[in-house]
Amino acid sequence: DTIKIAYIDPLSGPFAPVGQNILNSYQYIADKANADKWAGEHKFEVVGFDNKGSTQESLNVLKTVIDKGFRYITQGNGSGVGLALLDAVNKHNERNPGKEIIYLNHAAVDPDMTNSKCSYWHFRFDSNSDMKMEALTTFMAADKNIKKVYIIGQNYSFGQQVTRAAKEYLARKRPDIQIVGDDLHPIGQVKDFSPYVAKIKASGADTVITGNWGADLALLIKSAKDADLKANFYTYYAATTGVPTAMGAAGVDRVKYVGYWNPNNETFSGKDIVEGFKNKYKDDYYAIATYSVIAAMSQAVKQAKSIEPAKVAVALEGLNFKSLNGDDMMRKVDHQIQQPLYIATWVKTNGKDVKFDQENTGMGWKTNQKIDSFVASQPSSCQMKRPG
Amino acid sequence: MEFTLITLLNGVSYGLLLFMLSSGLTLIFSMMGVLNFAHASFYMLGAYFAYAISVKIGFWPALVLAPLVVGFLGAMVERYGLRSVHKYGHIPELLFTFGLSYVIVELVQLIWGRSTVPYPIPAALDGPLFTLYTTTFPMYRGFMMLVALLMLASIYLLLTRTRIGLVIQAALTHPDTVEALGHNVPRVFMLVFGGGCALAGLAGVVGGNAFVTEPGMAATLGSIIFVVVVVGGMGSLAGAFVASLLIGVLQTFAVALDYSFVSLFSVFGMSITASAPGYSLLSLTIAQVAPILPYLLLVLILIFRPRGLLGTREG
Amino acid sequence: MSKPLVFKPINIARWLIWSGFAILLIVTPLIFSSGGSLSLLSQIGTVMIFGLSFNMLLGQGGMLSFGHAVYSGLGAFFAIHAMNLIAAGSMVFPITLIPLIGGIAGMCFGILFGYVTTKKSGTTFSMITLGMVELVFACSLMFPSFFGGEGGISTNRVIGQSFLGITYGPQIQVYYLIAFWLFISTIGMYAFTQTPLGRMVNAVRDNPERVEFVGYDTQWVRYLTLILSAFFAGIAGGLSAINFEIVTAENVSAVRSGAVLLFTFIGGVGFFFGPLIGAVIGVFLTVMLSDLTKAWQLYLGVFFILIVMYTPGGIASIIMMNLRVAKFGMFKRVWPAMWKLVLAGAFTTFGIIIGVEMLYQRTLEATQSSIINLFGVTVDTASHTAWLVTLVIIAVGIFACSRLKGGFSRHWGDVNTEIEEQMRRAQA
Amino acid sequence: MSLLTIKNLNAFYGKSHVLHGVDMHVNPGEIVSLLGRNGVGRSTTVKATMGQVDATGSIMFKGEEIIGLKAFQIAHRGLGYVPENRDIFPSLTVEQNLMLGEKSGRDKNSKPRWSMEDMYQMFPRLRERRNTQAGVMSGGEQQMLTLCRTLMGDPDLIMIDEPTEGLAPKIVELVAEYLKELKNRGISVLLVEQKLAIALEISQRVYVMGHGSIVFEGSPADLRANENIRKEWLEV
Amino acid sequence: MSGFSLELKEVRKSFGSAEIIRGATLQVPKGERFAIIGPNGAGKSTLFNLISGRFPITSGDILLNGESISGLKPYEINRRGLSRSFQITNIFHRLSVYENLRCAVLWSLGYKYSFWHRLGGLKDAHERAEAVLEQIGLKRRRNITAGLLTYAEQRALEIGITIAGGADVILLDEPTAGMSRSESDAAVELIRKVTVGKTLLMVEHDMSVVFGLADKIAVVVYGEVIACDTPANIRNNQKVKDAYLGGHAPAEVE
Ligand SMILES: Nc1ncnc2c1ncn2[C@@H]1O[C@H](COP(=O)(O)OP(=O)(O)OP(=O)(O)O)[C@@H](O)[C@H]1O
Ligand SMILES: Nc1ncnc2c1ncn2[C@@H]1O[C@H](COP(=O)(O)OP(=O)(O)OP(=O)(O)O)[C@@H](O)[C@H]1O
Ligand SMILES: CC(C)C[C@H](N)C(=O)O
Ligand SMILES: [Mg+2]
Ligand SMILES: [Mg+2]
Repeated sequence: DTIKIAYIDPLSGPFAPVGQNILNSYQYIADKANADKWAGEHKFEVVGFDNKGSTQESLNVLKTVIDKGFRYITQGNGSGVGLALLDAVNKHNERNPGKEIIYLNHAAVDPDMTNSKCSYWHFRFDSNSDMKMEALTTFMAADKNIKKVYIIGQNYSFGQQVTRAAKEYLARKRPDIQIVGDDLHPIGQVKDFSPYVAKIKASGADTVITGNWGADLALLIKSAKDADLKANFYTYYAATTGVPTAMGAAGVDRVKYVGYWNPNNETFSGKDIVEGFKNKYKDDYYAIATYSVIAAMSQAVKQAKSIEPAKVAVALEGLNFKSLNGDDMMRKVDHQIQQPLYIATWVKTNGKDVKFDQENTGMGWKTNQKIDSFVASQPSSCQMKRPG
Repeated sequence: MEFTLITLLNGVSYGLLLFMLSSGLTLIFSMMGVLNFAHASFYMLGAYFAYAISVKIGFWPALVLAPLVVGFLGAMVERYGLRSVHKYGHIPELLFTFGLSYVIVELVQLIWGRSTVPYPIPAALDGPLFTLYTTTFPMYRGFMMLVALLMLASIYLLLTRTRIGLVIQAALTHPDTVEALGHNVPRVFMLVFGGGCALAGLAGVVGGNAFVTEPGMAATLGSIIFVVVVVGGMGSLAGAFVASLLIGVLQTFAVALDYSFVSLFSVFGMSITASAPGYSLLSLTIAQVAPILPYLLLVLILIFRPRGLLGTREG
Repeated sequence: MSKPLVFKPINIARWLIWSGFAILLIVTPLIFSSGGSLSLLSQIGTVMIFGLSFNMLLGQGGMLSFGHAVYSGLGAFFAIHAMNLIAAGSMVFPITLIPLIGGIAGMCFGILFGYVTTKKSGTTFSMITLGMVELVFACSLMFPSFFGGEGGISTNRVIGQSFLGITYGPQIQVYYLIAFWLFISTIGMYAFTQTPLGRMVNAVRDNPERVEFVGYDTQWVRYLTLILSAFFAGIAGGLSAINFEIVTAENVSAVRSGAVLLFTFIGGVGFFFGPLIGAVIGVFLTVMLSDLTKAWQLYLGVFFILIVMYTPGGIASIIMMNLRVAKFGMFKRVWPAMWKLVLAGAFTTFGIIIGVEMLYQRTLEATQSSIINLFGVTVDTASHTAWLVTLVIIAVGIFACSRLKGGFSRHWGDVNTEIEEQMRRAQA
Repeated sequence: MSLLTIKNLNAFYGKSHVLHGVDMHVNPGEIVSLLGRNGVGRSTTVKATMGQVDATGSIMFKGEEIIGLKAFQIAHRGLGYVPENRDIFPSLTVEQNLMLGEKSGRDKNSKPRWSMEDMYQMFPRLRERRNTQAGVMSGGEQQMLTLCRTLMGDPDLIMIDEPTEGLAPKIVELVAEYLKELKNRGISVLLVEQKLAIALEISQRVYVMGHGSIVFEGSPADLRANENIRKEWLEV
Repeated sequence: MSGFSLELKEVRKSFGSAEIIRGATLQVPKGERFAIIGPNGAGKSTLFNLISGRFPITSGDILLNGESISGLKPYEINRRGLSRSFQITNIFHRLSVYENLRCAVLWSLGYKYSFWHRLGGLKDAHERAEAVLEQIGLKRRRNITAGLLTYAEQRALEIGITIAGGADVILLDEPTAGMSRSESDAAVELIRKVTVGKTLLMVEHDMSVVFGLADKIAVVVYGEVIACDTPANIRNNQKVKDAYLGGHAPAEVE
């Protein structure tokens, strides 16, 4: 049978580049899975639906795809949308027993989704922002040069979570570090970050932590370069589409990211996918959550011997599977993936440990540290209502 | 001190970019009465053309060619689109440009894709212009300011030294009569619209690499330039200039100020706790309300001075 | 002889139209009964109310508002907070009447904001409304407890006891709730056009200065109209809160305000029922089309531009023109030329759509594959023949159109001249 | 040879046929009046000549066919037009209005017959209000302004539509004087007038129009003598 | 209380630095028909604008039925029983002729801003509008959009809107401008008919209309009322002749 997954993310508007890249990634992996029979005789089909970046539109799309017979949806670009979908999926499943759908979350990382708002029908294949912050601060704690930190983020659920976690965790791990300022700016609207940079500079910060992504990150880093801000950037999303190009040489040695993968990892695992993807789409493969989703789903349907969501959900809970970053596990209590995390720095490619460049800039990510699953693991407050 | 000066400079240079955009809009709006909703789209076209040209033959030719191409496109839009809508009045004209903005974004994505294009600052202008205390002021920002000022001067000369402005204003209300007096009104309209678009294109050439050239760049700047035009006074170029600087500086400073009513009260020795009524309102910092300031200014201006800062006529 | 307007206690035609409307509302979901079309219909219903209320301002009062979503959006927020209060047990109120809460909230904000905006008219009015909507929208991020920040406020409409089996869980029940309110609101807004205030706002649209000299304060006329319009907008907002079970800041955005402007204009501002047509087309274009094709924005933009350029009266005016021709029994005369032109037009559109889809496949999806499935035919966008065929189709279509256009417009012109002549004679 | 010759002119507003074959001509240096009741199509004739109304037929000006040309092209050939509803440009000042009367791209060397100064001499009132916005001027002042504005374009034939409407009797006389003065300076005048007395006093020939075509042509004296025509086409 | 319907006391009005009305004083007794004549730009229309509240006065006072109306808004003045027409036609061009008139009567019949009455059910408004329609001779054009009327018909409608509300002080600004002889004769008849028992103030350049209608003529020159007298006296007033009438006799040559 065909497992039809509806990909509900922005395919038009300002966030389309990221949305399109991840859709391509999904389809590339699905093709691969189908060719290599990951799920036995079952096939995957990932169909893109444009939610125009809007919460309300996502709910419309959800209704449409349900109507079209999709039983699996996946979404990730924007925790705001994610929370709304989560809610809608819950309601749908409650009102339509026997016709349940599953929400495969590939990137919406607001911790609430696996804590206070956790749901049986939601599985997150990205580490949540607290986990990433845990990893990041662990890495930072070792760096004695860090004295003054400035936090800047987009003003929405994810950005707010990053700010909160950064303050909390740094206070715990390095009470001597001073938080010299924090800012939340409107998402996707700021064109000129120089005032923020001036502020950061005036604060005397040597380190900046930011959850910004897309143009918001690119512009921030560019402004920092223009004003000759000599601070290091610890980011979440410097590897996503568009940022490397905008960042260029300006970010070398100064920008780091925390994420679930780096193409320049110790064994270059996923090498063939990166190359094959680049050949096919002239673009970089970085969203390995797509790989994790398809791999986990393949294993789950085989285990469940059915593609029926109600059964697959049971199989997915607590599932151990292999992804490009190693051995991963879908934790049963909150449906939050447990996986290793990477911290990497933006440097010139050198053909040795930094083979793959990004967006043809001649620069790529050098792995600083791989952090094991358990380090970043977080307790969950989830009280999951399971059907039946 | 360093902070204040740098922020002021940043504000002024941002304001001048706004002016480059709004001057074209003002020109079109005041002369033809058309609220060109697609204006920011022409700005985007300017950036993309500049990118395409600079990849082939370099930045300096692009600086000249891209605005010309955009201006030509604008003139064509006027000739084959707006002109036939003109007779129905201003609302359909406005809506026409509104629809156009949709189409332009799509076409841009069709040609250049949905992601950011690498449109770099030319090497000759890359680098610091001067250093103020410890902060460097980029040369390119200086260049932007220079272009904006040159533009202001040349528009001013064009409008005061020629009769074109009069013809257009008159043609706004009585096109037939102006034509009967021997003026080729349609051509003048076409030139004005093309010219206005070319100005937006020029802003795109210098703004596109200062910031980012991507399909969303039009949408983000779209509404702020309307604020500028209205606050300055519809049809007043000087007004647009003042308003651009005002809004540029206002926005730049606002994001930098973390003061709220709570901090104000604490100056007077009163401390307000989170449990106080209206705390969420009182604790909003100026930086947090920064996004609404331009619009607040717009609404206040329209209520108390509907003509705008330097405008001469209402509506 | 002119026939003087006499007061007929029962106007048969009007009764027929209203009952027809009611029956249509009842029957439609029985025909389009799938879940997707039901939610589409529900959405259309709310947009219809919203559009009609917007047209109270634009069509009847000449007030071009860029910020009408403020009223529907704030109405929606109040409605959803009310629902959450009900769910929490701190309030008792039937869900059926929730739209009323939205309406009243919309009206209150109409009273508040309208006082400022309606002080001015014309472009100044438009600009203040633009500023107002941006202001409210920007505020939405500053007051997350009310607006719910980026993610909005969500609710569950299935609350309280079920009444006669109505829980509003199933979409069909929500549809009928919307249909009910649509019917009531339409009657209400139509009735408004037939009241002294409704007529005076027409007068204000035409010539505000003169209105002042027949005893009316134009500002009050505009203000009161805006308040009423905001009330209906709020009802639409309340309904959308029930329908989507979520309200986000987008509901109070300029984008939403712009959308209702587009839809209403496409439908036709000059006619009371224009927004109804506009809602159907608008929802179809933005919701359905984006599922079918990547190029939906291009189609939307181009379609809209064509409407603005060639039929600024909107779809309603096309319908009315044809009806008039039919009424005078001259449809037969235009029909032969018309169907040919329509056919040629459809053919050209067909060609252009193929071209556009192929182009999109080639540039944006090039990495996927060059194969595309169009109208059930597989086309390879990399092959020259495919492009050649497409271009030939377009060229033939355009050629045919330009050949047929002359004949059609001649017939059309003749017929309309004759009709006007007949009407003039009837007058004289 | 006549300066302006109109043959078989048919004109339309959209689809409504207003002029049904108008034939008339104006000779150099002559004042010709076009009379008729309200709504017979006198203004339409003038507008059609100026290219502002769709028309068929033939209009020869200085021996050249001008039908189908654009209004500004016609104006450049030396035809001036003063519209009946005083289309002054309300937001511009009086002086700017006059400036717009001058044609763009006119030959710099040839000296125009009229200067702004002449205009101010003719109507001192305009000088007094030269920097006022034209839109707030009194009805009569606006009428003076439109006339002067067209003269600034230095036409060889000027078509004036109801120049005396709303003017005080004294000014009406003045206008009549100036029309004669125009003629003395070699400019031909086609006058559309409601006030019969004036028209008959200053013009050399008159046309009477009825239902979209010319029903009478002759000298003022002929018209005075022809009671039937006057009864049927001019009075009620 | 004075017996005057309308009284101007030393009214002045400046636009910027230009003083247009320089101390105009005028008293119009109840029920009389006044004509105002004067050269172009003398300030006649401006005077109307001041009286009807379109512009605020700079100094002086205007009394309507003995009460000061200076500083009031046009609609407030209208509600006190003063109605005016415009020199440049000012009608509701997208409404039908009938609707134009109905709009004009609504306030005076007390419907105000009602949105709870059904227009179709307002018998009195209907009858008033129909009556005025009859008076101004546009019955046959009842359902035509006003913008499509001919110029003369629009002028008639302009008068119709002015009188429809039943105001007892009526200001007409060049009601016959642009009309032919016969039409203006008809207009004079109409005005005479509808202003019976009312106070009329009218600006006109057409001397036959002025002398045919007016009980008294006020002459305005340079923003001042230089004379106000019966037609016969005005005709022979040298000052008026110099300033306004010129060589021509008041009645047209025809
Ligand atoms: N824009 C228009 N659209 C349709 N019909 C028009 C238009 N302008 C004029 N008409 C009609 O054309 C006819 C002739 O109008 P025209 O203005 O030429 O008359 P006229 O002789 O100048 O009369 P008047 O004394 O009113 O100026 C009239 O019946 C009028 O109603
Ligand atoms: N708003 C204004 N601003 C400046 N000047 C004005 C304004 N309104 C009128 N005027 C001036 O006041 C003078 C009187 O104008 P008004 O319209 O009252 O004249 P009038 O007596 O009605 O003349 P006519 O008989 O020509 O209509 C004119 O010179 C005019 O330019
Ligand atoms: C795609 C990601 C950048 C989205 C972001 N992590 C969020 O949760 O909102
Ligand atoms: Mg005429
Ligand atoms: Mg006047």
